[in-house]
Amino acid sequence: MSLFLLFLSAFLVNNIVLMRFLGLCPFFGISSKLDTAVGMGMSVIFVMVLSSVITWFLYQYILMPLNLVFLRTAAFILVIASLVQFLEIYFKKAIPGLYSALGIFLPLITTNCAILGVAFLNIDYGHSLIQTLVYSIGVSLGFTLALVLMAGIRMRIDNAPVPDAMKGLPIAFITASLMALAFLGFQGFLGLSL
Amino acid sequence: MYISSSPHIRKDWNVKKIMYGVVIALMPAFIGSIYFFGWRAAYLTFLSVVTAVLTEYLFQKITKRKITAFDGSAIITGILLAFNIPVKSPWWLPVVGSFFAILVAKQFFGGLGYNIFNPALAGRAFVMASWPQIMTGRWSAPLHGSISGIDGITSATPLNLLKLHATDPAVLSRINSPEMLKNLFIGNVGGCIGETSALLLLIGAIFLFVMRYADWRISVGYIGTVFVVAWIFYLTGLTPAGPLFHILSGGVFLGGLFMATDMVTSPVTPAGRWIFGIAGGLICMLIRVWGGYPEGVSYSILFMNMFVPLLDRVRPKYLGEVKK
Amino acid sequence: MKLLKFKGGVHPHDHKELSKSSQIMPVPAPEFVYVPLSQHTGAPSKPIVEKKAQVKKGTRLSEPVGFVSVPVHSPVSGTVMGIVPYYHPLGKKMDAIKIKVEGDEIEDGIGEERDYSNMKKEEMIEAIKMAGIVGLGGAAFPTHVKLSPPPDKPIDTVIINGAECEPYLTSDYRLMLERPDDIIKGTEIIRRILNPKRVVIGIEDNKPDAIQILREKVDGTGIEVVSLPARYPQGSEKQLIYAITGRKVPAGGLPFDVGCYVQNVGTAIAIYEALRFGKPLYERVVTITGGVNKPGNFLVPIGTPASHVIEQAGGVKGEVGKIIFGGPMMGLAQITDAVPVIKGTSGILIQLKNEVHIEDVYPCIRCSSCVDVCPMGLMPNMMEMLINAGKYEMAEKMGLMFCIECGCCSYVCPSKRPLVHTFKMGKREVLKRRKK
Amino acid sequence: MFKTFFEGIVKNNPVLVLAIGLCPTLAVSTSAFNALGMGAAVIFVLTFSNLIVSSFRKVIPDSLRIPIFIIVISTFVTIVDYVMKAYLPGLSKNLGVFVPLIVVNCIILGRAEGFAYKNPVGKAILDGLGSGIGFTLAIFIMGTIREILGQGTWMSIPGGFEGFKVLGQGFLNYPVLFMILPPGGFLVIAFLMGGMRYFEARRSA
Repeated sequence: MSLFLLFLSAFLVNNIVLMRFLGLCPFFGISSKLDTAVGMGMSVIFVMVLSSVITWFLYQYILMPLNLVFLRTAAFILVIASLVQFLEIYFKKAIPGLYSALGIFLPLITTNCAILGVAFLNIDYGHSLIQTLVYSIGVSLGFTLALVLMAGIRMRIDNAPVPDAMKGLPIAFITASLMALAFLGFQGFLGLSL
Repeated sequence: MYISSSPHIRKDWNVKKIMYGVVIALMPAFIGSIYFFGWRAAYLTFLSVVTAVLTEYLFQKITKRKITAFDGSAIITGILLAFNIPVKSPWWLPVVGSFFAILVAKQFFGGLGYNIFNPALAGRAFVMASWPQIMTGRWSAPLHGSISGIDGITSATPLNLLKLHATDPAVLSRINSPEMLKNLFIGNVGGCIGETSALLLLIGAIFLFVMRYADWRISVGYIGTVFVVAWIFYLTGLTPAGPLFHILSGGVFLGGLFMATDMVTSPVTPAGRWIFGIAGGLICMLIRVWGGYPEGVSYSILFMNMFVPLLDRVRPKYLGEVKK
Repeated sequence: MKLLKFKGGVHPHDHKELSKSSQIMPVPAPEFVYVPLSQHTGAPSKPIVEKKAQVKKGTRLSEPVGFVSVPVHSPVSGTVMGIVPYYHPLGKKMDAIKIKVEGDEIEDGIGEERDYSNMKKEEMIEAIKMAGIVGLGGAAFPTHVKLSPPPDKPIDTVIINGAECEPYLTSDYRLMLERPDDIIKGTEIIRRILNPKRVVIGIEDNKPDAIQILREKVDGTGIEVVSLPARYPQGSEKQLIYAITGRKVPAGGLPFDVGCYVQNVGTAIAIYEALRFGKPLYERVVTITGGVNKPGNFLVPIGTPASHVIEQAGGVKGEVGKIIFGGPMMGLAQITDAVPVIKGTSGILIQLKNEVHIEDVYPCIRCSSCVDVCPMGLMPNMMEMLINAGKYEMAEKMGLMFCIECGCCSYVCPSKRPLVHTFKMGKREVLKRRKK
Repeated sequence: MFKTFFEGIVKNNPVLVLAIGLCPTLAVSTSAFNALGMGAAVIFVLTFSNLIVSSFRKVIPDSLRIPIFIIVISTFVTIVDYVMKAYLPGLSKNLGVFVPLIVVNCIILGRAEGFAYKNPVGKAILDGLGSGIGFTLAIFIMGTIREILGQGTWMSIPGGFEGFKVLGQGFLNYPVLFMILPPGGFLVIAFLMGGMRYFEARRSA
């Protein structure tokens, strides 16, 4: 049950984008088309789960024992950057189908602060390995949900007579605000809150 | 001589007729609210409507758009917002809520027809987030009844009773009693201004369905799901209240009949409408039973509003469509 | 056999009471007639008469160009004044043969009864082609083409279309009342050519007397008469086939893809007259209705300007708002009353100035009425949004090209959006891009 | 030379004009003090990473520049993180994960790559200061608006100063709680951006 709660908290109640403000750049940047939003979401799910697990091992079994905790910022970002590089090369050679679907999004993921943020949060919350796994799955699914919803909504906004000053990013922010407002309904869900 | 493309005859209705039709459909509940809660209910509704129309008018004036503030849609938003706040709210609450609803949730998106979220619900969620102590703590009894709908228990609305006092045997024994259900159906209980009377809301909604100003699928899907899920939860012991209590209490009728059916913010395909209604009802029950708030109607609809553009993408098959 | 209701459709007031009880009256020839060379779907025909040539009623004036084309014939006797660009119901000027009417002579042989019982299939089809016969329901598709389906697509069901679902129009109705025998004889000819298993005459149930008469007449012939629920666009080919046979014509396909053949009742009479009396199609029944003093049904020589026909119907009572060729749902508004009646003109509807609908256009409020009524199951609101945003490919994916332009969506739209208009333009744009 | 400095503050304001560095802007602008803290941290990292990158720009190999930038930046981020934890634990707790996340803040990598790597040290420092102050200004305005409306106070410090009571007692009873909730963050930045564009359009019209 507690793992389920953890998942629910990561997925809905504390949605990473709308409630925690992580990963905003792709949320606003890659949400103008539905198919790219889905592709980006899939890539984030993949990379986030993988990187969370790797950084967890790195922290627990290398940085902690060697007393190098102060290096975690540099170590994590380098691990994630090289992981993304590695995946890109690997997909290109081994799974070209997946590469053509996700490949273009991979380089963008390095700068997605949600990936690094979740790696940090797993350490800060003292998650076990299984909790790390569940949490990163929940967060990345929550990210994908928000991104896909935003992409759907933006298709309608793009064809609406939005006032000039609000066109583009401002109205996207307003949309995000109202989305976050709707997500507030899950506050206190099973005792979970911000 | 006029030249125009076919067809050359048009059905005898228009946007204004629909909008004012909805306003008329809300009147029984409005008159009921005055009977139940006194003139302050009318006063707050009036403030809300005036703010809504004025905000829309001024925005359109300033941005040099066509003035459509009097097409009735702003009036609906104003009424629905007022219907969703307690009668003891300070006067500025409906004003701020209405202003937010029209400006942020409607006009910024391009005005009527383009808003993604139901403006009244967005306005309500805004005041709920800002002043929860008013929205959930200031209930008053109807002039001719008690807050909870059960004589002798006057502490909270029926839904609060369920959330906070569900372990009290005195409450439990009477929560599904015919007396309770009768009061809920008629509306003689505490609650937001326009949500208490299922009967009066239903009268208005039947008018809407007959005139085809609202889609019955969403309402049946929404209220039906609340009923079925509440029944299952009741039988499995997750909630002490029966399905009738759940659909009649709180805002299920107001939300399911008038807010989920808002044309602009609901799907356009029959299948999409079923999904919209059913998923909304489910979320409402989840929030009621496990959520932090006693009521989940407005959040459930607001949440489903986000899915509408995606539901619209599920295109029905056209006649003779060939699979490729 | 249980009738299937097609999805969607609308039910506007039909106003058929204006003209339904008036017998078909012949219209005397006007001073000049203008016979357009293109009155059908397909290539325009090529003229074979010179200026100053003398012609009689029924004289062939042109020859078809290619397979999907039919000739036109003189509806009057007189002198050819030349080939001039003239108004055409489709909205732009097109080449027409102008004839000055003199006398009332008829081409030799027309009207004499002949025996066609021994004619071969191909001979009959050729005779129908040279008689200039096209579908008289409005689309004006050459009949001989429909009668020659590809050999791998045999026809097993012939449907004679007496639905007449357009409001106001009563020309088919009057034909069914006044000439039921000829309709059946024409149907028999079609049956001989196509050899189907089943022959059905479909009539909307708002014309019970027509149903009754035809039911009596078909007795013993094996032809069925089916009463269809009155609902626009019941008379549209795909909807009619679905209602009667339960088959769905594949999107982008034709009726013969599902073994069906649909023909209007008027066309059946024209086929019979062509084979029995050698009479080419040079006149047709037109309903003149709406804001005229004496609405009625008239037998009009092809090429007669609308103004002349309107005069026969007692003239306009008041100020003209719109002159519509066809019914109010799909008809075309004309820029002048000089436009001539052509083979596809089933009616002329006059709307007075105060009857014309000019209303404020609102933004789409997503009421979904258009989705509910679209008989093709399309999503007009989405297609309109996409076309207005210039996203033609996406609109095409939504099925834009399968829109039958029946007008149901525009009819019900509470925001009064010009949906059909937008779709027509969108289709044109898609075709233009395909060519590139 | 000072053009570089001011461009970063107003004309190319990283947050309000270029819309980068949004995550910390929205996340920690619940109060003016948090915003200032975050701003200071960013100014520090930005200026020093610009300084280092610019100083060594001639010896950094092109192909390895990004990893090297990241190491430089993360070094300064780690310093800020530890200093803050030691001396301002309350602020550090409020800013949470967003302090170490400065390392992926697009502003910093963007300035290192786009400016410091190509310009002399003096200019690079001014650029870092300018962009940093621009960021701080934006986040401080956000924090001010959200704190005043959402809480009724200004510059309150957790565990210390309880803030200026800007809007009086009547308002303090009913602050717009919405503003310090997540949706309020999105709303305020939308209004700031929209407002800037509105006045820009009116000024140039």
